Amino acid sequence: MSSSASFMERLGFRKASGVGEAGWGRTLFVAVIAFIYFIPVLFIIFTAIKPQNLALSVPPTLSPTSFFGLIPDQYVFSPTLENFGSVFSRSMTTGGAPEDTGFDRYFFNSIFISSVSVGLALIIGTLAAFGFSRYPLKGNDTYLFIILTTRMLPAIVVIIPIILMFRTVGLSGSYIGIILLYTAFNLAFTIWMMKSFFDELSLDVEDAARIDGSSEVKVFFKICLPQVVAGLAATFVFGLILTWNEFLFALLLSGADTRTVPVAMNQAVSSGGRGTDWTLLAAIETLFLIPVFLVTFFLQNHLLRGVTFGTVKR
Amino acid sequence: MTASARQALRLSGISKSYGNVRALSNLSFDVPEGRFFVLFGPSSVGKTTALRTIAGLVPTDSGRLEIFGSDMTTAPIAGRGVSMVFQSFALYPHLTVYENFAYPLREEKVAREEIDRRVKETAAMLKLTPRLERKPGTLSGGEQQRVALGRSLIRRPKILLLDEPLTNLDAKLRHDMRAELKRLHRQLGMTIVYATPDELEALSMGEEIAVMRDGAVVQRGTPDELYEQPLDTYVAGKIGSPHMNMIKATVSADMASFETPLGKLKTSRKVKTGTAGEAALLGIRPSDLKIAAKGEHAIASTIHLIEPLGDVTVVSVDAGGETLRMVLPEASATAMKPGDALPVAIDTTKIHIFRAASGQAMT
Amino acid sequence: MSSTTATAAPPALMTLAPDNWKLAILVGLAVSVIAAITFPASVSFWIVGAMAALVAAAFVVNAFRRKYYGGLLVAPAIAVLFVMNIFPLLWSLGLSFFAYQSNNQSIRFVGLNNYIKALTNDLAAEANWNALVNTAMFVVFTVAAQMVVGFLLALLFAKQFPLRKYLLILVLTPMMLSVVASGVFFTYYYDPTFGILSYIMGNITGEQFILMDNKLGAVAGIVFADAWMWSPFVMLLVLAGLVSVPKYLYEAAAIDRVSGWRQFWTITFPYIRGLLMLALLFRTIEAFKLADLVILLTKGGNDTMTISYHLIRIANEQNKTSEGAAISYLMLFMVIVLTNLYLYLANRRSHGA
Amino acid sequence: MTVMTKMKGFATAAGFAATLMVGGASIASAEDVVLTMAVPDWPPTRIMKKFFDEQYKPASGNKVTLDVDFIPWPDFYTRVNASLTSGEKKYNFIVSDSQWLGAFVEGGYFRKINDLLEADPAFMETFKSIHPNPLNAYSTYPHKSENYYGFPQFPDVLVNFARKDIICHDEEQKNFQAKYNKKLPCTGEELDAMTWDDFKNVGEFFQRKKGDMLAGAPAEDDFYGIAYQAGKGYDFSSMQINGFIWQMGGNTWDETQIPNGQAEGVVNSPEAVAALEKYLSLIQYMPPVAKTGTMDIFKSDELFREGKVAMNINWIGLGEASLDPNSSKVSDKLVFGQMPGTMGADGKMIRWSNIGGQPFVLTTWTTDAQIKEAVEFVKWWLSSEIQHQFAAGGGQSAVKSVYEDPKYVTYRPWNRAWAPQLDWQKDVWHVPQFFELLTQQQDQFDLAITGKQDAKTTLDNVAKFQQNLLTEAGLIQ
Amino acid sequence: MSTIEIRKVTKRFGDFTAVRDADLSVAAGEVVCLLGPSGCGKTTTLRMIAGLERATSGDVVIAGRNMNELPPEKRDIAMVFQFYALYPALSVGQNIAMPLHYEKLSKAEVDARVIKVAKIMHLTEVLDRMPSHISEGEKQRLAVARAIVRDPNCFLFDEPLSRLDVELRHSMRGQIKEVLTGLSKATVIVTHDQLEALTMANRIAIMRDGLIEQVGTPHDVFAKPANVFVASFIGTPQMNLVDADLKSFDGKNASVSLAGNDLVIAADPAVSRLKPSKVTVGIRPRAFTAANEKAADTIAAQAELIEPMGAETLIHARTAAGGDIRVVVPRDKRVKIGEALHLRPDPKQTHFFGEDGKAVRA
Repeated sequence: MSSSASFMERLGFRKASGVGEAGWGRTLFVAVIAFIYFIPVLFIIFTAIKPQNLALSVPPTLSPTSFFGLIPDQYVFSPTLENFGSVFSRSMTTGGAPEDTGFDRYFFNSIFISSVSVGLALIIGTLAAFGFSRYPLKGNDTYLFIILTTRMLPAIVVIIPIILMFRTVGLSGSYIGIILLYTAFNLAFTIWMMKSFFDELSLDVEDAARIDGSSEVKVFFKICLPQVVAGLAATFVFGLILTWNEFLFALLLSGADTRTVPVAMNQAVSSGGRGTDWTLLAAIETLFLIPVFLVTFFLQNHLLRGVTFGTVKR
Repeated sequence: MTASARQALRLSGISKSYGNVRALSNLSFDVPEGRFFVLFGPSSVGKTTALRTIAGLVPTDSGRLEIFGSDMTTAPIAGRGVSMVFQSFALYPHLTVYENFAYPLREEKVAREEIDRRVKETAAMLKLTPRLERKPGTLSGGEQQRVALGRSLIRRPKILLLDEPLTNLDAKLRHDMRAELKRLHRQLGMTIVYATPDELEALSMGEEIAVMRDGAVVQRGTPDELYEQPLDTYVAGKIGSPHMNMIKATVSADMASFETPLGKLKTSRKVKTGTAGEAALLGIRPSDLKIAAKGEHAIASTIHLIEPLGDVTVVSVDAGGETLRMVLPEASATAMKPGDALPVAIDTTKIHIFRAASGQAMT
Repeated sequence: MSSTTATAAPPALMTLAPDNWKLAILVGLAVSVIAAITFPASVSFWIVGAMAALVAAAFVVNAFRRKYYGGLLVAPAIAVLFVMNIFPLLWSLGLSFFAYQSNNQSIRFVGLNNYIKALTNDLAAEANWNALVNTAMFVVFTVAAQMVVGFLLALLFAKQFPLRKYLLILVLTPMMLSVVASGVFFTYYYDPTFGILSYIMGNITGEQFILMDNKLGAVAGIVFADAWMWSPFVMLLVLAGLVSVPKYLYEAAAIDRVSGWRQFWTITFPYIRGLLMLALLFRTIEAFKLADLVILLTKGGNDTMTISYHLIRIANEQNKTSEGAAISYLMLFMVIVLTNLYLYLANRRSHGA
Repeated sequence: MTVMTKMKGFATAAGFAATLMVGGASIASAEDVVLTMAVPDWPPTRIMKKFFDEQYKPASGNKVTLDVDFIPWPDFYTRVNASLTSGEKKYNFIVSDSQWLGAFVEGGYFRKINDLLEADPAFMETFKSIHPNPLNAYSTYPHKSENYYGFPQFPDVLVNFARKDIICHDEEQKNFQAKYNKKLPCTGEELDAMTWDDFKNVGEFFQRKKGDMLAGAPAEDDFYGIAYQAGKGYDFSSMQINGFIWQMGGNTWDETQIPNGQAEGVVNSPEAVAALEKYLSLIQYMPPVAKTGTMDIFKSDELFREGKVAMNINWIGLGEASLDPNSSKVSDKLVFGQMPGTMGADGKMIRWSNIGGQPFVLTTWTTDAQIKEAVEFVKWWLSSEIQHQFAAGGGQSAVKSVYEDPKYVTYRPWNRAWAPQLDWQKDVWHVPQFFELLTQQQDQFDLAITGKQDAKTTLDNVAKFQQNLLTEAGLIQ
Repeated sequence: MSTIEIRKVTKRFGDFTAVRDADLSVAAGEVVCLLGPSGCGKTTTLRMIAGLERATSGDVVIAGRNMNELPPEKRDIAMVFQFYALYPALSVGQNIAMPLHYEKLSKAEVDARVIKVAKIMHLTEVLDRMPSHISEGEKQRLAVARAIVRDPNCFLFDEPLSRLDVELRHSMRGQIKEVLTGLSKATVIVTHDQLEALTMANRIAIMRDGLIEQVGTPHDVFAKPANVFVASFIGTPQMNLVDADLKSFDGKNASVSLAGNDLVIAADPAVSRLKPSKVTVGIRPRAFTAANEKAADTIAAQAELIEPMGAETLIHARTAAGGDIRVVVPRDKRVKIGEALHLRPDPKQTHFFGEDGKAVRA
């Protein structure tokens, strides 16, 4: 395999196999704990389907159903889907007609910016990771470490020059600017993750492809990449979660047209004359959670396999 | 094996170092077209590097590589007409068996129907037809090995390189595959360069064997030549199982008899290059030791260890302070016990004589 | 790693060839200097950029012709990182030696004054130091809480059991929430009048419960929210380590009659140590940057000001750009020292017995 | 997939991406004038946008579009500051908090409007008919000079929100009378007449535990008499404390006195210390969240709307939500009065308060064509008709003819307290150092509010800091 | 008395029966090999003895105690795992010491035991290295060392040599055998390599598909295979197993039609039980002598493939019926490809198997 002990290896990663089995007893036990852990999220979701005037009721209303009388009536509210409608269209003035809130655009922006930038970071980072893995330089780890340090500073520090730079170049408020920024933001992590995946692959398989007549480009795309799908998925999920919820860059560098949901979400927080609109905020968050939840759920198998495979040395 | 065959492969003076480690040291050999050629030697002797050099996976430091007469020393991998089976099989783990087979053909832009035909034909030949849609990870070791073989054969390479292809199989399969490979070679007639550390594989399959040591060939020849005329103790020790018994000896004045701990041994030939009193090593193959028949000149010995190997039993005996291994048929060893006395006879016509100092054969 | 073909000789210095990067650098430098002198910044910026692109292109062509695939593969990433990270970092490093306020575009060289002010000015230095101490406290508490909770959660999920997949995603969800939303909801959970926490505590003790009215409570509230959100991250990594422990090691330990405690330290822990360290590294870096939850929950009140929020106020609200840059470079210096120390320790431990 | 189809796919994707990226930046032509406006997202700005879309017909015949960027309040300043300092030159109009004037005028972002006013006497007349207190606060830099920069967008003052179902309840009236020998205020006029001591009495009187009798029924939850802002964020305590200081004879650093005005000795004068002590002494009667330093204007409003408080001092701008039964449990039980005052030695009430609300300003890169249309728009906006409509829709007007119109008090229940309050408005600093002054002061006030230090130390710290900073900046000699 | 005894042990995983009614006893000082192809249940059997799997039914008795309900740590056994199961975070010395912690010995005692065992297994030089930094052979020896540092009831080895290369395997076979002889404990070794089993075991239990097919000494299983499977599994090259028609048997000579030849061959009297029927005739490759011409007791075949094996040569010969017969001849006997051979099987080494595959023997 690779000749020099990698950074990961020095951290002590080793080979994987075997998971124990447990029965329904464990399921029950874990379910209780997972549920407790999930309660704050569940509360947000329930708030999203609460009537607005119950959002701050004391005692708090906890459930949309009494579960066959299990929960006392005072804690039960009758669910409504109105709040979700309000996310996209509601009256913005006293007694005014409902108007478009622009949230469809913000959702599109979030999805577009996150997926493009995470995808771009994945492409660029994967190439770089392959480069670092297969064409080792002296002091490889040092380069990786420098790449890592770019993540260490509070965002606000790089933001000052980036704002100045964007202003000079005219990228303020454009998709290109924010996407490039997020790409860079995700790059360090991507390179780190993907390099450890490539380090794991058998070099013989690549050589076999070369002997079978593949060019270097084909070896990469047809042989190496398909083998690290789990890693790509895991990296994508991590990157997505971080980018999806990123707030500060989005606030400072996106314009009205490129605004993402986390920024626009503040509409519901002290929305002028209305204080915090709890049900609206909950509805936005619930909707906003769905895409990343689904992506994570469907890539979950890859996620765990990816994390294991990628960071554990043979 | 025609004498006039073209040279499929010629390596002249190839050297290769990885940092301070010298993998190949002035390696030269040639392989006639159609030959089953074995590179034999223990691990890390440079076999794999030699194969990878031929394939073009490893650039050489110096030397020249010719394939069918043209200089391929720095040619790209793709055009060499060489394919290779790796020790690890190196199957494409993300592709089905079918796609593994089809891969080299797709790279050659073979038409779809032709690919299909050849994949099926190859699968049938290797008895893999029911496995075509499976991923390599779900196959047994033997099946994986056959897939690796099939993938190398399917594009009908002029030269096939096999890097310890049987090492990862279990014992029984290894035996069966030897004959299979030999049949395939005869059937397809391509040039094969086969690297192995297993002398049984080398002897049984190789039409010609090059014994390697420290990145260079120390002796090459047919299995018989190597078995019968090892050039030095290294080759003598590697070829033949169990290993040749080596007995310290001194050359006598008649140049044909030797003083040994077992007594004076007279060989059937005279050594021409030695001097009287020179220290020598006498190599006696375990199979050339027999239980002495009545009346035959025998060496008294005591049984030290009995290793039944099924058909045969290896019996180690102590004689004159030396331990000698001998191979006996299973039936004749069943009654033996360690500690028993055993009269041993040596077939003196088959004694190999080496210089103790250099290990070179004495002629 | 095959490059058996002979590489072409590099072109002579004055040859006009697309792979002559030496010439490209010369030309680029000359043109850039001239442009910087003759044109206004907004124009010369683009000219300098074009020159940089020219040099980069020459490097790429050179790499391609001579098959330096490694360089080619890494180039885009380096380019993006350079433009978006390293260049801004250098820029702000430069700024830290000037007196510059972004809302008032006057600029004046002041040397190390910003650093001196950050370290010695009796008002500024005290605030910085205070924020730094608080940040250190949050780093210790949040990371410790995340590690412990994440570790325990991972232990729960280490074995395969029915419905594991579905329960796991429940635990992962907090990480997916937007900090804005979850932070705001935590203000609700902690609210003494409306919040659930005070409701429950009030019912238990019969007395009014106000979590956030003292430093301990405020810190606990922030640490809890942060740990709740990010423990799943630690869990995921630890879990990956746990499932990677070969089962046969535990079997061997059973045969060798090794006690549970010793099993953990000699088998389990070494396997997850690497991932634990990785989690620790990433979470420490993030904890150093803690600002959003503080802003949402306390606005820095009850002595919970962190260095990151402090920087936001200085550099953004007060537009004291260069002063903020100086403070952040002091901080970066510390983070790098700490990380190196950490890496050194991590390596030493994995190499030693 | 062949190479060609791949290439096509890529080209399509790239084209799509490029369209998206370029889209959004549209360029105004001669006929089409686009005025881009950065505003906080709340009803007063939403109403303005609505009126514009529905009613505005430019006299020039050009097609004028008002492109409004509604930015959520919590991030409004951060976002506007980033836009301005990044030089993206995106907005023509910005709804700015009055205190930001100094920072952005000095930076060259806000356009002086004297020339526009002088070019149009009718416009000047309207402008001058704005009440001088809001005019000075919203438009002048340096403060109270003749340099004008902004137009009032939404003028705001603090008023007293009260629950008449509680305070007018017979039982409570009787008990209050018995306890304090004073009538518990019930009507708007009675509220107007309250002093801070009366306010304190209400706070003390109405502090009830869950289950205690409240207005004839057992309280469902803990109940409190009074609330006002005491939060660490933004200006969420200064705006209240300044009122106390001014009312009780103290002062803040006075920027109109530059360069002779001092901070030391003024900011921490004994009067100011006493005022702060007064302010702090009332906090114990407020809902417990006040002790955490997070009782901002939204929290006290929320508590009031949820029926946890009898009286709340808050901005009129937040009033609409109290009237909306969807967001308010007390929408039908409201009565409003002026903010409590301090009884002067002469027996007259002193009511100084810190003005709220926002002006909108023009940015310096706005083109002549845009300015022409912008002026037309502002004239339309300040026209009596639109100001009336705005007030009727939930806004406020500082234009004299409008707020003096008898109709005006009918628009909203708090409008009765509006005009008299205007006379008592002052503003904090407009200097570029505003944010430094504010954050340090808020930090110090927070320490006092959460009980970490006393009023004297607090104001001493504030004064020392201000003295240092302003001296360094050359504003104090 | 046997140290290890398993009685009617069955293991089922869901519908799949891994081990069926296995009976085996191992006496103190005896080495028994469980031999069989992969997936035959041999490892499962071993793991049931160790307590790593629970038997579905049946009894596991070790040192006279029924161990069915006891976990591995209570069974006092030592085991060498196929992948060695070295503790990667511990040095070689610490690995060896690991099983001793339970015994609460003093540090000096532990060190003494570790050094003693390290000497036996030639590990003294590498005691301070980490397992990842020692050679494959050293790893294997370390695994054994860790097992023999204790004084357990018995030793269990799971494929101990499968990861070593040819040469190492040869030498380790001898070493392990020597060490085991010195220990005199009941030992069970699982292997798929018959050579390992034949050289190391006192007795061999051959398993297939969860069933123990035959238990016997190396000589027994080689010379008297109980059935076709055992016959084919033991011996290299593999025994020729040729389908034949048993035409008649006169109590001494059997007349069979075999691979296109009619053959008269001396057979075990028990063959009479078979009557005329389909049989399988098993002949070891070394049991042929070459005749010069066709005879009543020769099989005609044509040399098809020749594999020199050093001292001997393996010939794959094709019979008239198209079957393949393996013949081993001494190297001096030169055979050319295509040469016609007349092979005379040695009746003493010819086995008859009935239609059920069972050997027919008196």
